[in-house]
Amino acid sequence: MEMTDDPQNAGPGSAGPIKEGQGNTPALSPFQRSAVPGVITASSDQLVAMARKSSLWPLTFGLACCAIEMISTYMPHHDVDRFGIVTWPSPRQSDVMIVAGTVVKKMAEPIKLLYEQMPDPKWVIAMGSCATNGGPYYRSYSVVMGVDHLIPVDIYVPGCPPRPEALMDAFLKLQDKIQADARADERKRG
Amino acid sequence: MLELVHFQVLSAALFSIGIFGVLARRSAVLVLISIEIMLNAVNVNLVGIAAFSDRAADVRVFGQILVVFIITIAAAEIGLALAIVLRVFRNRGSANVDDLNVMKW
Amino acid sequence: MPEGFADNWTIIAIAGGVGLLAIGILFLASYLLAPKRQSERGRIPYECGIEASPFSWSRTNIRYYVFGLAFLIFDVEAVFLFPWAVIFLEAAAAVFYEMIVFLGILMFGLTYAWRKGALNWR
Amino acid sequence: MLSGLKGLGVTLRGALRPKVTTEYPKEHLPIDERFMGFPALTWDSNRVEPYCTGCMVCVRYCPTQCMSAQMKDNDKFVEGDSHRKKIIESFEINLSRCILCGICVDVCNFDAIEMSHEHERSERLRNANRVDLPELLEMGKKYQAEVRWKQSKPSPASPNEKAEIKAVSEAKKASEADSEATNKQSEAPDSGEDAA
Amino acid sequence: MTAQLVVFYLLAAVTVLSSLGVVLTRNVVHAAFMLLLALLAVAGIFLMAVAEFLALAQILIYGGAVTVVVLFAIMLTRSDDQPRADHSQRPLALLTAVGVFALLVIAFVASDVASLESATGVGTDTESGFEALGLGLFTDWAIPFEVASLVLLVALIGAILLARSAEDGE
Amino acid sequence: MTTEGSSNPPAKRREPEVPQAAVALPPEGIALAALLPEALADHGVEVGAAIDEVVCTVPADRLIDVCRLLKDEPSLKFEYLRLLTVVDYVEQVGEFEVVYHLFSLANHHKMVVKTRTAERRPSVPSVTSVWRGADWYEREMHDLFGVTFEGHHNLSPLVLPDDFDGFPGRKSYPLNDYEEW
Amino acid sequence: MSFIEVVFAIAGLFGLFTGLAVAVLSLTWMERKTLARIQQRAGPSVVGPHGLLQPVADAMKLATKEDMIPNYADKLLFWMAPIFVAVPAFMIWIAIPFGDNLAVRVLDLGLLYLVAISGIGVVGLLMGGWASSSRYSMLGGLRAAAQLVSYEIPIVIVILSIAVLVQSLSLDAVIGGNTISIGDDTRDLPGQGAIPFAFIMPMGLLIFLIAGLAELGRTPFDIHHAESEVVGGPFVEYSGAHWAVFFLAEYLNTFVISALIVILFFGGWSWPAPPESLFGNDLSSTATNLIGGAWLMIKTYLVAIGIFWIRGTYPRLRIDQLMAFAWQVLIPLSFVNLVLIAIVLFYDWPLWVMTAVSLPIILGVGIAVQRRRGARGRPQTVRILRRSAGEIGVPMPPASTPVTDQVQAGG
Amino acid sequence: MTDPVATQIEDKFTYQASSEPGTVDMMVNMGPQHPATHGVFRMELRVDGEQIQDVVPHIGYLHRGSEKLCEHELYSQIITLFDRFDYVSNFNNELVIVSAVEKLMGVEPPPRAELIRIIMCEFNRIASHLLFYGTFAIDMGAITPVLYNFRDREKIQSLFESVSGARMMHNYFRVGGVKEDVKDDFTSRALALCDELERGVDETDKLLTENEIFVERTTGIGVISGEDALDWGLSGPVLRASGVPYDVRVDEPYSRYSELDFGIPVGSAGDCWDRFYLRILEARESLSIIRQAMALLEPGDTMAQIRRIARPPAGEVYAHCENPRGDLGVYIVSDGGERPYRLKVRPPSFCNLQALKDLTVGHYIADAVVILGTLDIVLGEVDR
Ligand code: SF4
Ligand code: SF4
Ligand code: SF4
Repeated sequence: MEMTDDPQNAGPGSAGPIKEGQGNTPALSPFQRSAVPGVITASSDQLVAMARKSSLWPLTFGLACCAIEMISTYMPHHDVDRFGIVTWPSPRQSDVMIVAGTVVKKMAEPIKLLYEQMPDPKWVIAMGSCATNGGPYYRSYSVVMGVDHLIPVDIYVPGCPPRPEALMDAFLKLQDKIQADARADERKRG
Repeated sequence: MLELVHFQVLSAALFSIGIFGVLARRSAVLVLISIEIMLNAVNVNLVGIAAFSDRAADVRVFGQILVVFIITIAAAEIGLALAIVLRVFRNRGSANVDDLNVMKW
Repeated sequence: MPEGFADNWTIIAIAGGVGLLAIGILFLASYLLAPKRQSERGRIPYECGIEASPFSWSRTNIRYYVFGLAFLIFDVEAVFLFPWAVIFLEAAAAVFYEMIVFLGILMFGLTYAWRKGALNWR
Repeated sequence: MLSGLKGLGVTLRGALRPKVTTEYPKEHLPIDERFMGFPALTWDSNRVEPYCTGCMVCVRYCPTQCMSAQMKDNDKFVEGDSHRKKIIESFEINLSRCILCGICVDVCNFDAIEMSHEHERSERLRNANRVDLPELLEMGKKYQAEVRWKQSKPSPASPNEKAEIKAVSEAKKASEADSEATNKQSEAPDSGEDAA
Repeated sequence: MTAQLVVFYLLAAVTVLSSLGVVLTRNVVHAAFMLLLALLAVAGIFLMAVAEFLALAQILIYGGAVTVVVLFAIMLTRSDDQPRADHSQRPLALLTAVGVFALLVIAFVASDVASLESATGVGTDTESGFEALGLGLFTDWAIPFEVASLVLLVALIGAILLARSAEDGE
Repeated sequence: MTTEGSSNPPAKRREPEVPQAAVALPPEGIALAALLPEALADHGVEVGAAIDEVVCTVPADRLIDVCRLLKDEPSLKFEYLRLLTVVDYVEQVGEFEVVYHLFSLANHHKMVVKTRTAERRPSVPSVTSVWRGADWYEREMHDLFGVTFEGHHNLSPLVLPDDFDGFPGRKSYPLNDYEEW
Repeated sequence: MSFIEVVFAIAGLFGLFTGLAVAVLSLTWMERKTLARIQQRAGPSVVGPHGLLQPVADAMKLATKEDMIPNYADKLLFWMAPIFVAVPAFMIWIAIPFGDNLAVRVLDLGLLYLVAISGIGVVGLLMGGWASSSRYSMLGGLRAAAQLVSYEIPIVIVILSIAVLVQSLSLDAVIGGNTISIGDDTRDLPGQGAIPFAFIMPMGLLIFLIAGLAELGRTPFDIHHAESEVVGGPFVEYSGAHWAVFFLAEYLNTFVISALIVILFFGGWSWPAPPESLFGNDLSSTATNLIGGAWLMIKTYLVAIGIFWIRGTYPRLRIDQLMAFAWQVLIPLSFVNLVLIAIVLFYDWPLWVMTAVSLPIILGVGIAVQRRRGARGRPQTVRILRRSAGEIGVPMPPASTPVTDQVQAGG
Repeated sequence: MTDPVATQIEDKFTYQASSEPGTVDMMVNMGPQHPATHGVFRMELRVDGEQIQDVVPHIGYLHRGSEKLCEHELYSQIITLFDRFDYVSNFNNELVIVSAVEKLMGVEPPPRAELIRIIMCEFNRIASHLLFYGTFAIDMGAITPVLYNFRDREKIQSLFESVSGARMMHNYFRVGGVKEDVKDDFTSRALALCDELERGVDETDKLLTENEIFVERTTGIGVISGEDALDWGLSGPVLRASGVPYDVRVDEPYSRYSELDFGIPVGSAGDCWDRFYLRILEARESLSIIRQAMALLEPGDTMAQIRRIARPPAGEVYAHCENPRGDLGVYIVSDGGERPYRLKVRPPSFCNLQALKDLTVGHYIADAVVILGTLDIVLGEVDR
């Protein structure tokens, strides 16, 4: 299994300097890439970001124990449908991948593939300590120490498993991030 | 102004395309599709004649009635013919007209 | 050409065109606004996370065909039924019985198919 | 067909019942006081220092090895304000590794670590949930205030207090009239653990 | 050129091109879809001849049913010899086709049928026209109509038998 | 342990002062322990006990016969294979021990069958022909310990990735180092 | 048609398209809210007041989402398939009457038009399924084709029954009634103002409802995009705008089927007639049309909610059961319906005969179906063995008696 | 498609010629990410049209190597790993490991602790079954039951939280007892919850069990005979649905189950409907167990007097309990140290899953999903 060369996660003791700006950001659309930047997109970007963040469709995908709490999050008591979050079974229609559970080496390739099969813009939430850094299986021979070795992660939710509220909190933070990214993009373009 | 000859030429074109398909294609399914095109050429012709004939109205409608029957026959034909093709295919593992020459499946 | 005929069909044609156009506009908007950075790997057909081999044909089951064909037959029958439905009261009584016979024959076909088990998937 | 209609009845009845959803960001499902959120270090408001002595027992028993701690000599002990000879110098827990098992709380002999109610700590960075001593203490203080935390058994007296008690008892011997007041004084440090 | 003619040419072009597509494409499934297109365009041609009912019947039967049946058949007979979809006798076929075309055109142009005028005829556009068709169909053509039902019956039964035996392996 | 000690890993493994778990066979177990030596007389079987289980150790080459007998003999009738596992005693005695936990619903008794195989090229006969349920257990053990089960129809990797190297169940396979936290 | 007229037509049709798109958005919102209600949860509520902007956000997101074409896909067909599904779904609306004489076009052959146009969508699904070059979409496409094709027949036959009843293929006649002359006398055929066809042809309504659900691919007939089996069927590979168009078509069809149920069986805009006492009976035709249109919409939405409700309740059928149901129950039944109504009209029996005959048939078929398919549940093959009764396990110790008492007490 | 290389690959991987001339079967891959595989299970189906000709299950997508990890953990730490095996019924898992260690050490937990354990385990069994009903309904296309069931499950979880402090990974059972006594209001809460759950189960029963479509979809699907089931080593509801009345709670009563009177639902058809309905009845029986246990609950200690760090004597032990999914066992070889020498779990789902091929071949694709649903696997325990 290959690991990405993300400097932050490289090798043991990667408690190195924390780098900003990781995670997923949507690729620029032709408008944004065009010769006269910002003409059309100045505020439409923010609008689009608002639409995107209000309609985060996760991939139906659970790996391990955390998946149960993830399912709980969709269920009546918590009901993330309120935020417009509904799951779709195919990566082609989903925006967010919630890596809920332990990522083992055998599962690494499928996860990577599923991530790549998701159309842009896409985001990743690493739910639970396993997906963040191996959690209770940090010494296991078959566990990937955090899904960020495979795919870029936007939000890490600690906990084992995180309460549904924690996952909802993560969704809200992801929404913030989407909006903030759009704002930052705009500022960059001037 | 639209004239009957328009329909007729179109019909002729469709018919000859159909003939080409029947002769040139090997896949039985494609041959049947081509026959379908030929039947449609006939339909076009019939409809044209019906529309442009100067007979009484209730007679002219016969052309269209004929088309209804042709459509019926075409449907039955393609259904049955495809069933035969399938049957041949199951037995011989091929749907090529060339392979149909031996009639003892 | 009778009254309203051309209009009706022009509108219908325009409706088709408008439908196409509207969808085209959506596609265009998406083409312009949507990001494009799909990797080669990402375009592998979805197969639950397993790398799928190229696939475009499957030899389907013969049952599909049987149902398709039966549909075709009944569709053709419907073509006869439509004119019949609006005239049989006005026309001679024979027309009514003709259709009953016609339907009877086809129902016989359906029953036969049923008996033969062609209407069972298995 | 009839039993299928029964199902429609059940769903209809469901539709007529009140919804059970809690509107999350505004309200929160009630959290039980026993709920084990992330571990936090408690604050001894009496001695104005953490309870933790850095004995490393919890570090050793943590199943995920997500903690690290360092102890140092306690200046306050030298000054006589505290009974703790050693005190924690740095303490770090990687909350995103912690599995909330509560073993650290079980094994700590000093009530120094508690499972707080903290649980919504999503971060954008992988290591942003490595929390250090001050933050752990913050969490602990919050938790202590929330649940009116009580020490399980009273701390022993600090050198100064010992000295005081000694002085007082000597004074008691000298003047037996004021014994009640002195008793109160000596008990005070044991009871008042409530965080400010 | 009237608008009518323009539309006719347009439809005719679609018809001819997609029929050409049917016979020329290598991809059998594409051929089926081209067939669909051609037949829908033929429905349009019917409309030009004021045969509304036929146009709708054409859409009904070819738009839905025949295409589906053909597609099912194609998917059932995936032959591994895609590249060999065409005969070697293509030139011959082309020759025949062109010949037939020429012959037909000459015949049509030469015949006096072509000189008939005015497209005012009765179509099935109105209800009365449609009813005329119905009356004709069920009174004058009653016998063929019943025969048609027999044809359909035979097609159904034949196809079922063939398919059944094919499925049973024998 | 007070009985024959066959189920005990050899003494080499332990410090002598290590306390041993006490044997307390249930009534069915006692009956079974009485029955077994006779029933399996000609298979070179040692019968012992561990806590509440009757344990018998079988030479690997007689395993299939013994298992079949255990399953078919009406007074035994162990039709249910509860667990199949491998214990790595390589460091102690250079052998793997394969352990079968059996249960009989009909007679309501249970027992443990054990067999040994050498460290190098470990292999024991597969019992899939006796209990089909052994199928995945054996594949898993093959994955984790590299023990070959002769006669198993398909020993392809089950739980490990196809390209996994090594036998992680063995004691000699190291855990991941404490890398990062 | 003059140029100006064409321009107006285009503008108007664009308006219609937009209106329908809005209707679709509202329908998705309503579906989510209905399901949420059934499931005792809140449903979309954060984006906009009561989550009303949720569909808008979804639409915007989908439009700005990457639209990818998988490898090995047949690019052209893949690209075109949504159009083949969506355009017919839109074109159907040309013939739908929203009020008295208020349709985009009042077609004489309206019913035939509906049937003919709606048949094309099947090809789009099959096309999408085949072109995606994925096994799931292939399976889904084939399932879709087989299913839609089978359930199209009952729909056609029921529509024919309606045509027989009003002796016309025009949707206006369906609502307003029709007068025909037979030989010397004229005969008034029923319109729906007085009595909706639902009461004349309950069988037809039932068949149409069931077959309509199947045409939509909604639970319990959603096998072709069953998430737990084929993961979305023909749509597996579609993303972004293309997927949105499929989605649009699906809901357009839902809307159309609901509207058709209302128009064919519940009097469309005309029944129940707006209370004249409220408005007086000299309403302008605009006002009548407005009220009629509102009526139609309200009823359509109600039917749609019913469809969502069914979706919230039923599990889905398997393909063989689904096909068997179509061919062995619905199709024969629909022919019975057709012949019955024809006989009733031919012999000039009163229309209630139709109702009177239909109801027992429905009941009989229902019972027969139940009989065959394991009527009221199935024979209970599970029984409970008790240790206290010595049926299982080792015998209970005698000390258990007080516990048994408590069971009785505890219920 | 005309690409020769592609065709070649296609022929190599896609098709497997079946015996009939001219037919080609299609390989359909389900999982590891598939909504119906309940996690990361993967199966390859060879289908002819819709009919399954062959099934190749693939597991290991959640193989976390926990058994190996257990050999390196203290007994108290192992409990946390056991929580994560069958992550739907955590208490039941904890019970297995603690009872194994207790058996090894010869420790008797105090009676109150035992009853608390039983109550917790039975609640957890209900919670697990609720999850089963829901996901099973989803597999069949019914979307509402799962929400109703999770509504009730949430209440169970909140009860758990008030007892153990965690909704899922409790780490509450200890060798020799439980971590701490329940709170004062526990009895009233639990009893009230029982009533609610009863209603919830009834609701599911009404919604699904008698629905024609449901009956039609499940009757006669995935039938396995009792003998085959035993041969495959199935256990739990799957085994009992085939008519084998094997339940560890009565066959080898552990804890204080022998004092409680409860029924064991046993099926006879061995099909999916039986497996489903059996679990409905089982949930009801669990409620009765809980009520009985609540009645028996008397004040007292909840922890035996043993040292905090368990150090069992050398020896080996096999202990097992009836998990919602079947007979969950653990085999521990102790060398007298603080850590087990070898620890091996008998995972019920792992065994149940083996029979998948026998159950599915000849059915339709949709049935495979249903059958897999009734096996009610939890991958955490299948793969460990
Ligand atoms: S973080 Fe904890 S709960 Fe989540 S998957 Fe890992 S072990 Fe399970
Ligand atoms: S928290 Fe407790 S156990 Fe841990 S280092 Fe501090 S005093 Fe020691
Ligand atoms: S709760 Fe458990 S994992 Fe977390 S720090 Fe404490 S001992 Fe470690």
